[in-house]
Amino acid sequence: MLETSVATYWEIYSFLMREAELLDEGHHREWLDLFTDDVVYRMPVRQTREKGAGDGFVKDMSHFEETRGSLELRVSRLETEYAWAEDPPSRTRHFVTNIRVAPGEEEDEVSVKSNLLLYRSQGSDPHYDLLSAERRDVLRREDGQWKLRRREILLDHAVVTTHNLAVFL
Amino acid sequence: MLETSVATYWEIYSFLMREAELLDEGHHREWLDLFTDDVVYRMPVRQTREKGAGDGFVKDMSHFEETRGSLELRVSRLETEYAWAEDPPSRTRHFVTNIRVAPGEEEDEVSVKSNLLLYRSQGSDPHYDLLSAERRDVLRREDGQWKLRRREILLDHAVVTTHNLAVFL
Amino acid sequence: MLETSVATYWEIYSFLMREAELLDEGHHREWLDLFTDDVVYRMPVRQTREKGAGDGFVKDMSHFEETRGSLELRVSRLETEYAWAEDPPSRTRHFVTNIRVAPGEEEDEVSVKSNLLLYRSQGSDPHYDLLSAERRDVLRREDGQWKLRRREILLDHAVVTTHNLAVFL
Amino acid sequence: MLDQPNQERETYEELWEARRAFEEESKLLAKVFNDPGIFDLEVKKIFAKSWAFLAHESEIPNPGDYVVRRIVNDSFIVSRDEHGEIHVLFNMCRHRGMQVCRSDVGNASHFRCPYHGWTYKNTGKLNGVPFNKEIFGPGGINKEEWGLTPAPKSGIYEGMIFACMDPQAPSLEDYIGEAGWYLDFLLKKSPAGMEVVGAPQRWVLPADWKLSSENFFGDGYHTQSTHMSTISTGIMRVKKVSYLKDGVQIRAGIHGGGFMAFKPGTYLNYPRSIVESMLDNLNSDQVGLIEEHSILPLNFTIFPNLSFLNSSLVAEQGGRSVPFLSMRLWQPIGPGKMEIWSWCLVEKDAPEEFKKASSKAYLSTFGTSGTFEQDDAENWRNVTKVAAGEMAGRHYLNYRMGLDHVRPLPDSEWPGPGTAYPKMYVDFAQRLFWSTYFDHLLK
Amino acid sequence: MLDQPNQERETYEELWEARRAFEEESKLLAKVFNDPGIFDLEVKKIFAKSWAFLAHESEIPNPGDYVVRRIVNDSFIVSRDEHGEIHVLFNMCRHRGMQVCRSDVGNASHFRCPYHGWTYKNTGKLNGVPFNKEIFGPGGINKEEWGLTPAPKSGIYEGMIFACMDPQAPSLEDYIGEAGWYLDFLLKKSPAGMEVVGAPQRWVLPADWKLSSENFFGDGYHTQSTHMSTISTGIMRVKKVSYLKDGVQIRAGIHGGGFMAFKPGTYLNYPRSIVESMLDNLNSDQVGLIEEHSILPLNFTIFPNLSFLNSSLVAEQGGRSVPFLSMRLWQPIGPGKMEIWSWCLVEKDAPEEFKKASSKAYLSTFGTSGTFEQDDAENWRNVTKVAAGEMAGRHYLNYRMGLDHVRPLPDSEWPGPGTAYPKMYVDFAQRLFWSTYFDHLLK
Amino acid sequence: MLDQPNQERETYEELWEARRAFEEESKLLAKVFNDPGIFDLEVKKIFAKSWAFLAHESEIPNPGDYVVRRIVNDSFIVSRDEHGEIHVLFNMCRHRGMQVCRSDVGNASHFRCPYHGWTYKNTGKLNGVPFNKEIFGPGGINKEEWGLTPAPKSGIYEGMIFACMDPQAPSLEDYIGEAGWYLDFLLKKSPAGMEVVGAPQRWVLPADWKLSSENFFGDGYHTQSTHMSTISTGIMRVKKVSYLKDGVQIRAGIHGGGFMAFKPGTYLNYPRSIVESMLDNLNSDQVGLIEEHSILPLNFTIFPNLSFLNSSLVAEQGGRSVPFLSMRLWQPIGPGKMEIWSWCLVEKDAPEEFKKASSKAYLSTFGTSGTFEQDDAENWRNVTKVAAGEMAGRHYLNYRMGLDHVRPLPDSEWPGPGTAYPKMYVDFAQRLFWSTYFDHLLK
Ligand code: FES
Ligand code: FES
Ligand code: FES
Ligand SMILES: [Fe+3]
Ligand SMILES: [Fe+3]
Ligand SMILES: [Fe+3]
Repeated sequence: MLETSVATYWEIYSFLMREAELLDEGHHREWLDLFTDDVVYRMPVRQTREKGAGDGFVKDMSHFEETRGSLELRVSRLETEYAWAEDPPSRTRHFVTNIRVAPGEEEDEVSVKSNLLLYRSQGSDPHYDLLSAERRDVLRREDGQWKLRRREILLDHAVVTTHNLAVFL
Repeated sequence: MLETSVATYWEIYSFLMREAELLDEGHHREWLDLFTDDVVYRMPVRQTREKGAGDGFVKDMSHFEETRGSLELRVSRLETEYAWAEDPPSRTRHFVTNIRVAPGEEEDEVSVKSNLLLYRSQGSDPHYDLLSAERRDVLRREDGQWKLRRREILLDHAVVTTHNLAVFL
Repeated sequence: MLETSVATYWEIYSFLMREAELLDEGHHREWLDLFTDDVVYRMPVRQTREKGAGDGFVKDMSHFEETRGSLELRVSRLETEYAWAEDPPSRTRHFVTNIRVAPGEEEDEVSVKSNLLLYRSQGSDPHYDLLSAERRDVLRREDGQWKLRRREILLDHAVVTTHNLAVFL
Repeated sequence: MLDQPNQERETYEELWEARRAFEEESKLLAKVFNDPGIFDLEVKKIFAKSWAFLAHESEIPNPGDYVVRRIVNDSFIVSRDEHGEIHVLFNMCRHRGMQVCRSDVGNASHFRCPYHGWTYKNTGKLNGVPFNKEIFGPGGINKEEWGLTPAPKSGIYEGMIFACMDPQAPSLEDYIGEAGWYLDFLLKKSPAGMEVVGAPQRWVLPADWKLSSENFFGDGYHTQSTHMSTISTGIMRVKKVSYLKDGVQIRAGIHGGGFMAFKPGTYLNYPRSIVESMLDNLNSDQVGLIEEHSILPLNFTIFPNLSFLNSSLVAEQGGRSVPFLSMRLWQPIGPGKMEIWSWCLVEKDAPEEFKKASSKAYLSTFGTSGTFEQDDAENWRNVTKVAAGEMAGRHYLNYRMGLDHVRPLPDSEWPGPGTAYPKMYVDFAQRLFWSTYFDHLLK
Repeated sequence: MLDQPNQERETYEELWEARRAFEEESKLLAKVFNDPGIFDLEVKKIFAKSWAFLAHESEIPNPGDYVVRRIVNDSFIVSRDEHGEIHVLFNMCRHRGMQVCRSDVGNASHFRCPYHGWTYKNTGKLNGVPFNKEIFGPGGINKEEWGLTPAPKSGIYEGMIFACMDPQAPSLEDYIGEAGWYLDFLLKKSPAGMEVVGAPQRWVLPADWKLSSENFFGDGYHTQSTHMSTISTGIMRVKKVSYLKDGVQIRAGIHGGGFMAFKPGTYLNYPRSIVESMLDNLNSDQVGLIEEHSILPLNFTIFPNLSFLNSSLVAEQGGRSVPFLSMRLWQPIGPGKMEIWSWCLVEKDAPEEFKKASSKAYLSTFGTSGTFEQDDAENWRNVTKVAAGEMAGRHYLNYRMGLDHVRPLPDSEWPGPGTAYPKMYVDFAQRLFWSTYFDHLLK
Repeated sequence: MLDQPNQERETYEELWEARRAFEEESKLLAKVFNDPGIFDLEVKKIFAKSWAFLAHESEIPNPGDYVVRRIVNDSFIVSRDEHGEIHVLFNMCRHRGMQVCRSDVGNASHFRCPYHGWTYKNTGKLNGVPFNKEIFGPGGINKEEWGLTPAPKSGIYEGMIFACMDPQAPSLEDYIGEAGWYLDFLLKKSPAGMEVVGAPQRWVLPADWKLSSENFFGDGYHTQSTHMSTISTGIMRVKKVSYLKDGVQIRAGIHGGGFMAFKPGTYLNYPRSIVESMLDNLNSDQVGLIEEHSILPLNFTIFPNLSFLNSSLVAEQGGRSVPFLSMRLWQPIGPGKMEIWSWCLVEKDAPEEFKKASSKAYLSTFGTSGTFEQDDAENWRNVTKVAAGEMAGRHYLNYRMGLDHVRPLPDSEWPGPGTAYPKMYVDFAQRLFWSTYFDHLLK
């Protein structure tokens, strides 16, 4: 983290806090505005493998494999009055911790790791879901604004423990 | 968050960390000292509602609807030797994340949002409770000290998933 | 927290973030490099006791009571191809929050408290474990580098709710 | 192999013996508080047969208003139609069983099932079936026949909406029976009737529903120990810890409760307007108890699991007692586990500031964070925990308080129906609860 | 005491009555969707008796490759030995029962059991026993006898590896039977055969497996409501919401599915190469349906819980429809709970960019985050929830769609085996599912 | 309908067949490791009938000291009264069943029940009943009759406090029987006796209690594979991986264990003072084994679930072996689930630094974070997982080690009671465990 200045960290921190707030308040449209047009947003499928065989993330299949265009289509759907799965909506809370900022590959980019604990409850039974993941982001500065250029969500589960991924991480 | 300086953020961060520590260590009396005399401390009841009908918080009924006077009465009770529900005491851990600081309505106030994950275990069975919430605070500077002027605890549950609210959030 | 400068806090924060990352990525050897040679690493056993009788931590028995030498032996074992309990390895996520930094007893030391929520899943059933604790660390600056001199892990459980402590907190 | 195990037979025989032990020796087998087999029987023999409280009329004041409520695991829509009439509808689509309404509360003229789009009026009538004629043929489906299923029985008592899953059950009025005379004190302090403040608090408690029910039937005795902290800190303003000892305990039909004395003239600090309407609205016998004996009902429970509490307590350090009425449902959700629903009720025409103060007094002392409720819950969840093992199958609890030396009040001394006992530290009401319980289980 | 409760007898009698009601009155008892007793029966009478899908050959292409899969709670290693032969082995050590392989996927010539170090070849043959002679005596243990236990039956159909725990079961070919003719459309669009893209997505859904199975047997009707959002946002490019109404529903042996029409000449936007190999590879009857009637199978389900979906949908705002094939296993893991395994399959010889686009179209619409799957799951989990109570034991669902006015296509009009109905908004396939279900349960 | 399912009958018949297969063919049905029906039987037939370890005297050294312990789901207070006498009391109030003591450990002359304030002496005697005469009449309640219920049976063996819920059970001495001669080695190395270091570690393991019990009965064989990592890293300082092969396995009554050889003269690196007191304190036969054969007990298990381990291991990189004694209770908490309680014991009069080093050696290798325990647990939880399905109901495990070629030592060669076998890689002790197990279950 010390590879970048406190100032940069502070900007990134602010960006991630605002992003989490937009998601938890259901402002998906505004959330999209935080992305670059060439954003890559993905969550690879994970399998349990022997220690020697790596972390088990699958190259060719994902839970999310999104572009700006596909994210917009997902958001458009959520905005219809027929998106039954999210009406009544999930109550989510994005707990973002362990933010680590490093210089990016490009001059105007930073690479950011963070830990995410997603709390989700829906309806009125006492059950809730927890998703745990590391997020590996690349943020790019576009005319003075940080934008999300790339996000990789690395789940700590092999089997997804929530009834769907109608929510974003 | 950038609306306020890093310096202010740092003061607020320190305040919230100390507050959480006092609660997790059971120093309720000292915890009260962090409040203004006109503090408003509330946790509204929440219901599951259709997306169109808002977030489901109920105007007229709360889990907490406290003033300084009623908080003091609660703390006095906890200090007696007859507060059976908290003896043996709960083991709580306040995980405070996503702190967002903005200017307050009053000159000497700031408005602070934070995410709270409350871990609670009591006795010796392996069961534990998790409560997830956003807290919306107003802090006021009183002779050089930040004090909690207002706290709204917005639970992410419709049904409270712990056996009582003998603990504070 | 205000007892120390933001600069120191920032260094400690960076240290703890790097440490958590090494653990979550399974780099136990590098993790050891973060310790002083005289490190004390312990997790005392906890019992449920009446409020009047203190926090229930047991003086003479621990879940961990480690020196550098015993930690190295544990790591060496994990590095063999016969450490069945961690192959396939646990997927852990160390959520480190509520970091509080204060001056240490020694000139070149700081004392650091943090809250730790450890998420752990292993294999492919949907089950996961959560461990909640406060960590009380002492860090010492050794030739320009912060090192972990002492760690006390204070669990919020009386009964450990995971199948073993083959992972570090 | 005749000695092969048969858990259900064992449970059943244990219950017969437990009933005998209770009726003949006044001792209760502790195991009833935490046993999966017994819980299954309770669901079938008690909750599928008894009248269950669902909602208060004031929770759905306007046409189209609805709330979704449960009886154990059964979901019901309680709706008010455009004519103001109230309907209780099983919340399962008649087509393929989708939960028609998935929110707790709202306002709707129709419910649309998401699965295939069938729509129902808030009366339950089937309204729209997409492509009706194409799927069911020229005649289409018979819409009269395929509306939402109403609860087998439903009824309203003093604004309280109940339902019952047993079509053979007696009428709601008969079910409440003699208890009505006592509910009057709680619900008719004003001719305007009661209204719910906001919405119920709901929380999950790992405790058996019977513990709280029997407690609210008549356990005045626990207050001097369980609630000591509220006495010592002045939340409960009383001279002595035994303040409830000399109350009155009531058995009314299969229901029960108790009266507590108040300082003459204070009327629990109810506002003058309510005091007046109360004295005015209640009948002379009822007023007699208030005026001559300065007593009012503190607790009352309608079998099996709907309880009332009408107390006057302090919310603020140094503040004064403020009266409130709480209604609570001890909703079982599994063996040794319940979901508590707790409402605060106020007189519709009470002064606004009183309504605020009353609900504040309520939530400070009862409900999720209540200083009384916390310690009650601590007892109930621990009884439940320790009742889970083998020993509880041989452990008998004592229900003999008052049995040998306390006699009911003669009719000449008690104007109300049922039986009244001149003490609160007695087990007569609790014994009624358990006799009724065994009658149901072993019927 | 003859009236003592016997839950198992009750469950059994309820099922007999439920079957009668279904067969005679075409109505289904809602309770079957969430009842522990019924679930136990399903495990014994259906999942321990039927052929279960485990893996696709392409998931273990090379010698030594293996995956670990389950049938409900039974773990099996599906391995390919050095000769390329496939083995299905119960994943429990013959010595003291340790799970021999604890990873989901990998490559190994041998499996070593950690507990005492016995090693097995990937054929299952017992290979090494530490200190064999010293523990079992001079002769050592009989290694032939103590290898890993193969699944009682296993087989491969068009690259799909199945196993069955009932040694008396019919052969896999006979089990698939008439369904094979329809699976051809899904699996034989190219002579090269299919391959799995990456690995299956897996997630847990609190819903009963029968809801999804019957839905994929033939519920075309739900699309106009459940999936309205995908129509209104152009994820599904159709002229009218009832796009599926006039499809064809199929009953084939104990399996079922449906056909959907496509715009003549578009072939769901399959790449030319695939279209050509399809028309080439399928037989003339099958090609006839494609060319003359412009229909292709959309959904198909092999009883009890293996479903297929072959659709063409849009992933990108403003993009074009891309076809994909998904195979999904509705794996029960408890009453009212399943673990969904969902694979995406593509033709081995399809253009690379098509494979990418096809899997993207798949995961955007089905699977964990799919815009269709989300709303399907919402229905299924809520049906399950509301079926848990007492009322569901008296609540009957409607399975009469098409019953009175839709007739099967005469053989002259339908070249395929089994029975075809000229509509998709009918219940014939679902009725087959339920008749088969009751036959198994009450056999 | 004669073929209607009856799970309990099936379980029972399966167990009869499983017992036959074990006794006649030395093979064990894997299903016993994870089946709810079998678990219920175990609770009733084994844990409600056998002597259960609760605490060690040294955990409550002073008058008023107490600990709260469990037998499966039953909570007991183990207290030492003012006269130093020990009491085992069921932790449920006789009044309304509240858990009287809610902490794990403490010191108290009296226990006050929060619910209604009854107080009991730490002997169990009922001491105070608020308003006794007013609630129970002039005579008050009979305090002799209403004290806390003592455990049906309790006893102390060498400082170990046991209880038994079966009043008909044999005495503790008879129950331990021949095992006592072997426990001497573990518990009587010093005339001063043993003391617990600190408190037990407790953790939850999703594994069946029988796996760990049988392992500690006699599974020497697993060490060469399961614990290979400790050999290769020098935590276990041995020349060859088969270091345990030539130990001695013991059957003593219904209990069992094993001996391991140590390098002559090293005595596991016990401090001189302990070695001396050991040779002094044990009888000549026992000393004979130590001095002439250089063997000491490594593991021992008292049926059903109390195990001992006395080993000597390395805690520090490059450090030396330090001996320790661990006692562990495999407390079942549900089917396929246990809560492990693990104590470290040292001789009361051992040097302080040795006590420290010994407990460090213990917790480094066994207990929550122990390098041995981790891999043992990995085996046990995975056996349990894979035993949950249908296949485990047909899968038989091998218990034939040593059966055909290893003979017991003649009395002339073995001074101890019971039967000794000149090998550790054999199944004789484990077979005893399972025979005893089936005897209890089917009695
Ligand atoms: S399930 Fe309600 S419309 Fe079909
Ligand atoms: S259990 Fe597999 S080798 Fe013993
Ligand atoms: S329950 Fe213990 S005093 Fe009443
Ligand atoms: Fe109370
Ligand atoms: Fe669908
Ligand atoms: Fe071992």
